[in-house]
Amino acid sequence: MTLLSIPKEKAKDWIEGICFFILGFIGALIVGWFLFPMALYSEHTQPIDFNHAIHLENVEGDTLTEKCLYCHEFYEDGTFAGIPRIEKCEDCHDPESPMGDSLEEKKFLTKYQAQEKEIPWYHYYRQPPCVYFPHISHVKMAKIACKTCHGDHGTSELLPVYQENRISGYSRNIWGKHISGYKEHTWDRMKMDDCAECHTKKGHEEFNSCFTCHK
Amino acid sequence: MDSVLIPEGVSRCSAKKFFLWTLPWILILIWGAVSAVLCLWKALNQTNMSNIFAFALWIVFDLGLIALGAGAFFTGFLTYIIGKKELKDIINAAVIIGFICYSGAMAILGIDIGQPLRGWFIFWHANIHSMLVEVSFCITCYLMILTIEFLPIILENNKLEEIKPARLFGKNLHSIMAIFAATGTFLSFFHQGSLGGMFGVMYARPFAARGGFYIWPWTFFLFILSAIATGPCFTILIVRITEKLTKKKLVPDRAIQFLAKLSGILLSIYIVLKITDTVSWICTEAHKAGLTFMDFYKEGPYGIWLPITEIGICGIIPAILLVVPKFRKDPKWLTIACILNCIGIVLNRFSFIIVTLAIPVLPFERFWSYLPTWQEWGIALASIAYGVLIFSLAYRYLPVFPKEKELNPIS
Amino acid sequence: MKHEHNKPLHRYGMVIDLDKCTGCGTCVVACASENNVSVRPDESDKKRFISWMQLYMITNGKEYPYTEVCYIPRPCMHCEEDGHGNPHPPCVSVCVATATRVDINTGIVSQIPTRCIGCRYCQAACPYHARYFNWWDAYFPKGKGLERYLSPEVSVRMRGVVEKCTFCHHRYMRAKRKAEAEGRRELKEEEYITACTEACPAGAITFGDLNNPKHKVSQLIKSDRAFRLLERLNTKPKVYYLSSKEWVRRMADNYLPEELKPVKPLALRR
Amino acid sequence: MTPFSFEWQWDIGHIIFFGFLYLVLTIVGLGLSWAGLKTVLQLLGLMWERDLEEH
Repeated sequence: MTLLSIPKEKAKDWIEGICFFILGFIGALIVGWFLFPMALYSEHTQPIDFNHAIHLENVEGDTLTEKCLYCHEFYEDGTFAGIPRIEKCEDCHDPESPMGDSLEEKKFLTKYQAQEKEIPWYHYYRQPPCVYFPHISHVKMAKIACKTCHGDHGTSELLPVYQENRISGYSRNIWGKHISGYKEHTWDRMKMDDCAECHTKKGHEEFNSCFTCHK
Repeated sequence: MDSVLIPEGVSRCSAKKFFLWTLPWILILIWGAVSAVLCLWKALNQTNMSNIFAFALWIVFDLGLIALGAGAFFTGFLTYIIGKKELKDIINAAVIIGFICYSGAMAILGIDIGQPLRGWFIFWHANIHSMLVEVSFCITCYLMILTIEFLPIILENNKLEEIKPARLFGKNLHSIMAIFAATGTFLSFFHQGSLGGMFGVMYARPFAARGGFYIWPWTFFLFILSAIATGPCFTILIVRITEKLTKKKLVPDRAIQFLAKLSGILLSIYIVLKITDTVSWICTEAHKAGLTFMDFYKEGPYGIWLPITEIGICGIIPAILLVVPKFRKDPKWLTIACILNCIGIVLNRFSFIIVTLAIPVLPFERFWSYLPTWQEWGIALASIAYGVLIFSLAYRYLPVFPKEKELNPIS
Repeated sequence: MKHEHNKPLHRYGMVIDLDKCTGCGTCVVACASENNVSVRPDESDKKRFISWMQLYMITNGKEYPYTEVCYIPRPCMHCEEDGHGNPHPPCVSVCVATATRVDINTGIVSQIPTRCIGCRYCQAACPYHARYFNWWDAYFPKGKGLERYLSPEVSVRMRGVVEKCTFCHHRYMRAKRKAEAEGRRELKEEEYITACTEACPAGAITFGDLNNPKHKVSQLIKSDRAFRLLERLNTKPKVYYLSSKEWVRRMADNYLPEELKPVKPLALRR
Repeated sequence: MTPFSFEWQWDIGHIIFFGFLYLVLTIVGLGLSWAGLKTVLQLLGLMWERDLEEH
């Protein structure tokens, strides 16, 4: 007795059943891939639409890393500045003579610089408070390019919308763009496994010791 | 009222009477639920556990329940693998008791850990060198198997049997029970052992530390042996209580006698080994740590009465009662032996948990006392109330005792 | 894990001179403020409080005027063996979720609060009571600005997890960061010391690498006055104590009655 | 933990430990599926038999 011996009057039920299954399957995919991420992440636009590409052209530096370090600098004790404060911007941007006629620059000069107010950036790459990440060990000692972890962020013309996990409060860049956790590039995700993967690949398994990255 | 659910050919008390019987147990369950909510919501400061008594009443209940629940795996092993036919009359009861003990213990553990939401870390980030990981792996898997073993019994219920898929599924599941029983035996064997190992490997705690064989300290083997020696006794005890309450004979004597005899033999071997272990521990581990036997029993209420009661009164005496046929065949002596045996094993677990932590190792550390709060008692006792309820429900609505009809014909 | 059985590169350790210790408690306070240790409205509950560095007071039990007192500050011992010959402390092998390990770079016993599930097995395994459970949510008195004084270098622990002394590991990372900014990989002896070492007004605490014979700690532990707590358990602590008093050294361990020979005064070599 | 996790080590302990865990889970899973599948087949089989009888 095989499935082929299904009587004709039963065949209609089978077709209906299969249709319902396909519909349900597609429905589940829509929920999982689109509706769930929408519900999970809240979206915020940055206070200023910063153009990394233009800045990269105009700062000094021989290599790309050096250019990045012009603004995202290291302090003397080796700590990393992260997103620069407005005094760093003031090195170049003068309220008397703006560098261009961009609206975003005007916004910076009037809204923040004139009032001596820090720009409330959203941090795409801020790790949870239990994580310790020394940029200097990676950039200076291991000579890893910024792109390896941050992707094309440094050459982008527009800032992406900041997405925050409503439950954990962390940026979506940490979990990764794909809700499934799928990873194509080194910069797609910033989870513990990604740190460990790179450490292992580079033959530094001793850095997979817990206290290397946890505090 | 609920007569459609009651198995055919047996008599049960009225629904009202049954409800009145469950009422006190339900009240205890509510007490437990309130405690559980408090502990989960306000954290473990609701208990009297402390940095000194990191394990306390709950772990005693956990280990006690799991040891007493060992009847399930051992009886299952004897029934399905060895093929002891007479045990078919008691296997259902043993499985249900096992299920109750394990699920109750798991529920307590879920509240006992500080971050219950991280419970899955045990599996995902497992440290395979930890005995507790072995315990968790085995208990979780074994609870699954106990559920599978329990399922066909549930599906044999009058009403559920009318549903054809359920009936067929139950029968099919039952037909491959030997596979599950074998897996369960393997799992249960290892976690009973690793529960003992958990304490034996605390090498810096001289009261618990033991030498051993390869990676297993002697407590590993002693815990297995004591569990299989006591588990059947607990099953007998529960059957006895059920018989007393229902005023019926439920299990033929040959099943009970077989288990009792086996229990007696195992208990005798265990007691001999336990005494050997204690003596060798005094001479090696304790001696090396600079401590004499009496140093362990001078703090607070944890006096020398503990080992005397555990090994002597609740070990040697029940072993004799169970081994000598004259006593074993007398229902009164059998019951006393079972009770003593169960108390003995709980005392053994109690000493390993509480006394290990209570006696300070640092010479200048003071002794701290510990008394559980009502929240701790609530959760601990709720596990018993839960067990009574499940077993009562099972007895009322499921054909737990296959020989009940035969032994109690309705005139 | 692969490196677990290898010897760590460095073995940071501590020597506490009990002859110098006055029992002032500065190390305790310095440790708590350095490491964001939560306080409670009632700190007198010593069974459930948190103090990575705990101060014990012991006496020789004699009547006045022969009474002598000694204070023993007790951080985590950062043991090297579990007492059974295995190359990890008693607490590490028992941890279910790999939340505590021996750091291969420093020999420090790490504790990761975000990994800890709060089973407290490690507390049961530690004979020194060096591990503390968070029985309450972290509490920093509100409206008094204490939150603003939290160190960003040490994460604040949540309730339901175990925490312990880390030899101020963040200070090691800080020193390493600075060294790397200067293009060095190795640290100098004085670059990395714990908060208690720095704070001790009597200079009773010395900190350094036991693997480095040039470090002061490696020389101090060879002293006749040196001993460790519960040495018989064979947990090989990396915290050493110095005392010239025989009764103090005796109090550090358990002895069988036949081993209690008359106390022999130790000749002080100064 | 799976062999793809960075915490995984190819040592005897991990292989034995997780080998047994996954083996047990497989046995439980296969056992349940077998019973389920047999039930479904029995149900379908009985149905067809009845249908055939009617024809």
